[in-house]
Amino acid sequence: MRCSENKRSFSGKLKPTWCKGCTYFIFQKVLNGLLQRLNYDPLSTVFVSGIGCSSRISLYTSAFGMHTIHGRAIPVATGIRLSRSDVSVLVIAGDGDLFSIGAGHFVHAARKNIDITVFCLNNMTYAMTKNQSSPTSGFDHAGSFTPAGNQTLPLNTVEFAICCKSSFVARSTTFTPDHLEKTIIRALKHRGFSFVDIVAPCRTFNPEYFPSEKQISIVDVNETMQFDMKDYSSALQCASRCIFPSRESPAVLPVGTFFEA
Amino acid sequence: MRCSENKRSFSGKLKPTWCKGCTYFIFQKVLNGLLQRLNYDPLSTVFVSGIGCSSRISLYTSAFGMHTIHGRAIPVATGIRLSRSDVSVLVIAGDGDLFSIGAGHFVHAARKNIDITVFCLNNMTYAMTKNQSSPTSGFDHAGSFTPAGNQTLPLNTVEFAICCKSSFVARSTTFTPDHLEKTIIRALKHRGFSFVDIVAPCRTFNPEYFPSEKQISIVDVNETMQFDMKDYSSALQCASRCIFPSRESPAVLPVGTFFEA
Amino acid sequence: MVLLTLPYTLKITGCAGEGVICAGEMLLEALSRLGFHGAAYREFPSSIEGGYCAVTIQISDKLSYLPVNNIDCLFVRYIAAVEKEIGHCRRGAVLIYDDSSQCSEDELLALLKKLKRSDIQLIAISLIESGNDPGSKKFYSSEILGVVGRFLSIPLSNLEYTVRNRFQYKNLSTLQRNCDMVSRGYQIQQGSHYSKLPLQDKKPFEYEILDGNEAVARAAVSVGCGFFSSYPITPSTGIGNFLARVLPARGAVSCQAEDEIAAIGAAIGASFAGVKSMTATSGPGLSLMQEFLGYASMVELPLVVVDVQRPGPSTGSPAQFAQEDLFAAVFGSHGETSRIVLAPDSIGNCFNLTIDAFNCSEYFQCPVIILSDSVLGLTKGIIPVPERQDVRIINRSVVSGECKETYGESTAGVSECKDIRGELNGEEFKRYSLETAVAPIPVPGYSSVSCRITGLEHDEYGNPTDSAEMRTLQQKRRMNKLNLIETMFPSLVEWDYCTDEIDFGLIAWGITVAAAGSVVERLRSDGFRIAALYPRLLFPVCLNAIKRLQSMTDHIIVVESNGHGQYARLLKMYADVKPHSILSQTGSPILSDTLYDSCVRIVKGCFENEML
Amino acid sequence: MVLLTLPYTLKITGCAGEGVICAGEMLLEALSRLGFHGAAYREFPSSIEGGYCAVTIQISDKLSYLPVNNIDCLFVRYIAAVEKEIGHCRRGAVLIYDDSSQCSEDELLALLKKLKRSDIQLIAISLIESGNDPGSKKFYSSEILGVVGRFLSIPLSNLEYTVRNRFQYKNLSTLQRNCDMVSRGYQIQQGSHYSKLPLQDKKPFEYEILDGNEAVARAAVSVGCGFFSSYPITPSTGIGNFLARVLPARGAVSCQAEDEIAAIGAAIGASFAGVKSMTATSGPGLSLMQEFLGYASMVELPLVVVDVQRPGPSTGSPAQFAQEDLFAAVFGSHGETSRIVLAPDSIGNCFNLTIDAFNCSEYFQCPVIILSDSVLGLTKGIIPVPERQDVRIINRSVVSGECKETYGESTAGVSECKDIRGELNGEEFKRYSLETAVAPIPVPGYSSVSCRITGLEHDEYGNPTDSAEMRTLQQKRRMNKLNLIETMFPSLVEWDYCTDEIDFGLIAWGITVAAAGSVVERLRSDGFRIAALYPRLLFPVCLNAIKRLQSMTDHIIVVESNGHGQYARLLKMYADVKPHSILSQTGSPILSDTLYDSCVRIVKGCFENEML
Ligand SMILES: Cc1ncc(C[n+]2csc(CCOP(=O)(O)OP(=O)(O)O)c2C)c(N)n1
Ligand SMILES: Cc1ncc(C[n+]2csc(CCOP(=O)(O)OP(=O)(O)O)c2C)c(N)n1
Ligand code: SF4
Ligand code: SF4
Ligand SMILES: [Mg+2]
Ligand SMILES: [Mg+2]
Repeated sequence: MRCSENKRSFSGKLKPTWCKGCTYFIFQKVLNGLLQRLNYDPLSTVFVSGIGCSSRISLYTSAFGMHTIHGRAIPVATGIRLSRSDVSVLVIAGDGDLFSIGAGHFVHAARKNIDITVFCLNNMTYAMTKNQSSPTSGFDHAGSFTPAGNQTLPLNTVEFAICCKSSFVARSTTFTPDHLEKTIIRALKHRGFSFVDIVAPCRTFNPEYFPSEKQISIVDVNETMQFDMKDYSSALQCASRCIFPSRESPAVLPVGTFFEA
Repeated sequence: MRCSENKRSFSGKLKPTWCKGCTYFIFQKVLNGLLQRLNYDPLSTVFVSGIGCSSRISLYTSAFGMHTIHGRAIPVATGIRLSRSDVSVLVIAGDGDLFSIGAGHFVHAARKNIDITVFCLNNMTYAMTKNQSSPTSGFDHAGSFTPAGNQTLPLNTVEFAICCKSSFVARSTTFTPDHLEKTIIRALKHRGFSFVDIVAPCRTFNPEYFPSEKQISIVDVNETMQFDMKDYSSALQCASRCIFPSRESPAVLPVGTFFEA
Repeated sequence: MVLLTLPYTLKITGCAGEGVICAGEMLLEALSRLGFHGAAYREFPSSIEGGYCAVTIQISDKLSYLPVNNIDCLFVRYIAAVEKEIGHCRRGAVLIYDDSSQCSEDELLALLKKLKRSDIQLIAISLIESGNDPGSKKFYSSEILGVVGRFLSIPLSNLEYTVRNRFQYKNLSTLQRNCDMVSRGYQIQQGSHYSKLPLQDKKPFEYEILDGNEAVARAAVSVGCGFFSSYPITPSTGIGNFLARVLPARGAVSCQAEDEIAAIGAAIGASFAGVKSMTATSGPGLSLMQEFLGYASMVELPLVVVDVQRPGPSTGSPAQFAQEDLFAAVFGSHGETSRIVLAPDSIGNCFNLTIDAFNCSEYFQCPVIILSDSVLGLTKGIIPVPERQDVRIINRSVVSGECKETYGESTAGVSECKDIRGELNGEEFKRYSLETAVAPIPVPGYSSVSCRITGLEHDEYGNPTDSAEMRTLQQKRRMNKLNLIETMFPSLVEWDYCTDEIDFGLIAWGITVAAAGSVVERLRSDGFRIAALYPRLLFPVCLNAIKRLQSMTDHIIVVESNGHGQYARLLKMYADVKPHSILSQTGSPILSDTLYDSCVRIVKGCFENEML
Repeated sequence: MVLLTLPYTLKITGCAGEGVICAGEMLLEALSRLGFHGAAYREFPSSIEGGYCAVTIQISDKLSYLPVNNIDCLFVRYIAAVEKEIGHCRRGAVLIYDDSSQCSEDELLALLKKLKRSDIQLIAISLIESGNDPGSKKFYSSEILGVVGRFLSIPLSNLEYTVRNRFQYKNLSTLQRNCDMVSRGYQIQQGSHYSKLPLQDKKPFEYEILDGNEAVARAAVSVGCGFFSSYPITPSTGIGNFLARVLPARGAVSCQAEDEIAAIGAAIGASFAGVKSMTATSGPGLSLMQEFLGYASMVELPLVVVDVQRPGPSTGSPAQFAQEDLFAAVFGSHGETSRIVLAPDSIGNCFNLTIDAFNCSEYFQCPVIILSDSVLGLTKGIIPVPERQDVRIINRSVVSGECKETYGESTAGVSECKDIRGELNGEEFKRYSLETAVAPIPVPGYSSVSCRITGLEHDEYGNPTDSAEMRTLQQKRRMNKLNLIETMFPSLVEWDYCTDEIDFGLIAWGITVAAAGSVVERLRSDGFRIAALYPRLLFPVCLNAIKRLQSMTDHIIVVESNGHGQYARLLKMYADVKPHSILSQTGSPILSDTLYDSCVRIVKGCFENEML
């Protein structure tokens, strides 16, 4: 929902308890700035999250916020959306929250094309519980429950989201705030279930990504790959090749808009 | 697990409470016959199911059976498999059970490539609770909770299973017991997470499929389509085109093995 | 022609899929049109097809439905049904049997002789098949309706009207066949056994035929429920079936969720959005909802959860009856949550109690669990349904906004709007102010302040806190806010007084109240002085009422249908009562006779002890 | 050099991420090597970084860990910590502060003066940074260890050995820096304030340093748990961390599930496969597990579920302490389920009780819930860990097979195999025979008969049934089979007797037992006659013990850390006790002093009443 009056700030009064330098600050700044610029009304906007470091973001906004329970942000957001078509509903949660315990809900909200925007703050770990492998952790990731290395390939969230029939699917990263901003704008404008995977590594438990913005090469698929993002099958195929972190090319992070129905 | 001695029957002593002419009888007959012919040992085989008409099958076998709770057959089967590599674990459940309440578990067992065989008795409805739309119900399906017609496209289970990284994915139907048998054999032989979607319409709540074996044209994709079932991306693309029931060609039921890693 | 006395009980039996339940429900409709009260209690197997199936129609001139075993007239098609039911037939009962099916007169006579029931009056009739159901089974409903209707001397026109009503949405040939069959059934000769029901003067049009599930759903609509989400599960599915048809037409939403966790989650989301919301389930679903129930208590959002109980544990016996989920409803979530648990005690009360549930939930800002059961839920009754304007409706207190149109009055039911901008003076809004039991709720898109809510322990502003003192204060407020419920909602406790000095007190809840009521009458006519207490408010325990009963007697009997004596134990825990428990676990509601005998046994025991 | 008396309490404070907890745990290890008992109790904020963080080391010559507020020596880096903790420092306590950080001597003196605590002895030291942690924060653990170790006159070699042990898997430079830092800390001059601990003669090598979570995990390994699956949640995660390292090496399985429902589901699957299995969680996870817990009760499979409690409801206060999940553990599932709820009452008992839990579960074929808590779970203690051969192990009774090798003796723990083929005579096997409390369990791939299990109500063969009689019989058997538990497992009830005539009885459970124990001593020395009862078996209620206590006195006090008085209410429900409740909800275990005062108040009240 847009404000009638002056642009209003989305910064909340509560100070985040995130670690110094947590990449979530970057996302928060970009998102809040954008919502204000786009004239969203905090009094008609709801941030819905689950539980995790990432999910605390719903407590740090001046908008309405629901810090719910672990894995269940999407059903709650669905209820808000279905009962009130006049408020904006953003889901912001972690990779563990959305894709481990919450995977089933994701499938169905996407399938039903519920008109919400879902942001996954994907740090490829369960940060809040101190580093267990999440569904997006890399192969061989040593989480505390998998000390010998996680033996599962990471879930490719963009491919998965397309396959679940999300109507907008993109990936961006806190390493490139400009691209992130561009992507979020597109996602917000889209009507229907939109999903943005935001690679935002954890400074405390994924230190290998820092200070290595340069080591990782961020590739924008919309510039480098030939595919039709309006075409389901073309998009799916493109997304399925763009896994991160991939075993073959761990240093390449493919970002971009993969699908827009 | 194979028997050392004579082939043993898998027919249980309990009489099924299924409706007369229920397609599940066909599946049961094919499966039981096959297990016996392939020398499986009922004393080393576990049928695991959830709750639903379909899921009662685990009570009708002479093998070990776990009739568990709704939607949770896969986690239970995972526990059996991980703790005992020497018994055969078959999951047999309904479309509602596996893909509505159980969708999240499906995603993770497939992703982890747990070595179980999952059969979905897909009647495109919740039969046991008397006809609500399931994730595989056709668009416009009038379930009792969606009397004006379900407004969601059906989940394409084979595409979904491939995308979740199942290592064997096929579809067959009780309309063609021979093809069903062939497919089950392949699935049983496969090591890793294997999934077979078995289109088995409900006589009571989907009467439009009866007596219409002739009206539906069953197409074997392995004969009619050009694709490499060993290649993930080719398989995924093929599967994504083979939805059932599809809005465009409701009378075409595409069956076959879509993927085998 | 025999003039029958009320209540009169007629039972139609058959196999699942033959249409006996449909026949019974049509009979109820026809009776309603004649001004009778009554109910149609269904029995069915847990499988979809086959198995024993029956419907008991109780015809009455009073409102309440009473589980009975005194059958006045039994309709059978299979001899096995006679064996099963004969014990419940009163002396001189009428047995109408279909001699075209598996029942021959000789066999029947032999059986009755063996069972020493020569008192039974036999009526032979011959059904023909009336139409095919989708599974190509015999479908006898209209024909049976004709037979039974003729037996009771109900005008054929009424029966035909009923059949037309029932099959109005079927195709024409089905409709026609059913009309033919009802008159065919009507014309079958039944010898000289016709009877007649006493004339009624009830105004039939203030009443509707609803089962308890439909009554709950109907009430939700009346009270302004704007969002319903659920996942199908026997025996609660009827609530969803009803609301899926009715809500969308009113601009409200009915949503089939992917599971029970999503169902309650969506309802909580809608409630946060300012909309009255409800979900419905049965035992297994209640277990799955425990985490979110705790969340709703913690964030203090209104929410109504209906649990249509069936016997457990686990999948249990889905087609049978029990009152076993009280403990789970009260104590099921981890930690200590503030919630309200209510139980309707008649089909009609399913309506009123649901209104109360919404009102309590809106008023106290917490989840309310309605403990219905499979018998209340699935038994059709002729019940009074008040007009919306006669329904007392309480809406949550919300923070008002910038004078936009009041948001969705009819669905969200937002009232008592407080514009708190003036009061705030730039300070933050205290959603969880310690100075009041409950503060108004900000609503997105409507209120002048926003709020953030969390399942973490929080301070008055709703911000997470680690302070143990704040936690204690908030926990206390969340618990204590419910203290007023008994005074605020007097209709949640029902009394059947006697004198102030009584021999003993009887407590019953849920459908068990029906049997209790009739037993109380009987015991009083035996000369006992009894007061009966029928709490609909199960938790928090209605201490005022209990204390009052305690002041009248030391002998308190609690009757309920479970193995632990759950309500009796709640009373021990919270009210220092040491009740005598009468427990029943037969899969059906306790029968008056059984309850009567148990009461007498206990009372005699007490008196004997006191003599010593 | 001051000779210290035991128990001696030292508290190290700082910010999260600075390594204070690590310092405390290393100190404990060094002390253990010197033959001391003791524990290290951690306090930390719920966020990952920043916030107040502390570790309390209790040095003792006895086993039990006692939550204390009498700090003998406080180490601080920030002046805020002094304000927070000074009230807990006993008179004459030592305060070691880092004057290189935010604490200046002037400020400190001013503060102490303001607080009227001139009794405090000050020691100034200056830390330097010792190494960088991944988040590039200061990490002081080894340096602090050096300082505190020198203060207590622990040999430097011992401290160095400890540091080497702790950092053995880190890279060489980290290891070296830590070794440097411990000796640097050791060399900082502390004036003339050095002290010395009394010599110990405990054989150090029979003991291990484990926190309660690790003790539970360690016991699961000892008892032959072959399968563990869980989903991370504070404060239970340590159990999974431990077992993920230990189980695979033993050919057993540790599995991270996608959620708690899958975690318990997999454990049930493994149990069906004949393997002892366990899952662990905290409150929210327990709520999610309710449906499967009911299933396990219904199908009668052994299963151990650990709930490491934290304050609720909902997400509540994850970093704090409470005993609030008792009701959810006992009553949380829909229907009426047969389950066992146990609570360990010391870190050491976390080991033994887990053994008992597996044994009960195997013996009675039902789920056993262990109610641990965040303090037991996260406090490191020096505890005795018996060798496997000294552990009493009960394995489920199973149906034996065709004389294959006994299946997985060490992991599945299959014993007492019954070859029932002979007995059957071609009849079907009665998995749920009504003639015995529990029948042997067929195991796939092992037994000579198969079985099918269902959450539907079932007959003796395990086949679904609609018979109400069978349901009643099976429900009775499932409930009654637990009747013997108190007699069979006497170690589940702990007594502290006095004489047969007592003034009052005190009941405590869980970690609250520690404070209760010390209060009982104190009250006895005051002249009161007290018997104390410490049930580890919380449900079914240990009626024999309770009755015995009741026979000794009418005045029973129950102390626990929740708001409802959950155990006290259980006693009202099941044992007709009317106890006095002492409740504590401070976010930490109740302190001896507080408990002492409350007890005295109650006892005096009772006596005064009796005088009247
Ligand atoms: C039902 C339940 N299970 C487990 C937890 C514990 N828990 C809290 S956050 C979390 C994972 C968070 O991971 P993610 O969603 O990726 O967020 P991050 O902290 O990495 O931002 C878990 C398992 C919980 N709070 N509730
Ligand atoms: C937790 C829970 N929710 C709901 C139900 C009710 N229920 C039983 S079977 C079923 C759906 C069955 O559909 P499906 O899995 O497709 O099986 P089918 O009957 O069609 O073979 C449902 C919702 C239940 N038993 N448990
Ligand atoms: S632990 Fe990681 S994800 Fe959590 S706040 Fe710190 S840096 Fe951010
Ligand atoms: S209702 Fe349908 S699925 Fe169920 S038994 Fe009958 S025919 Fe089969
Ligand atoms: Mg994460
Ligand atoms: Mg189905």
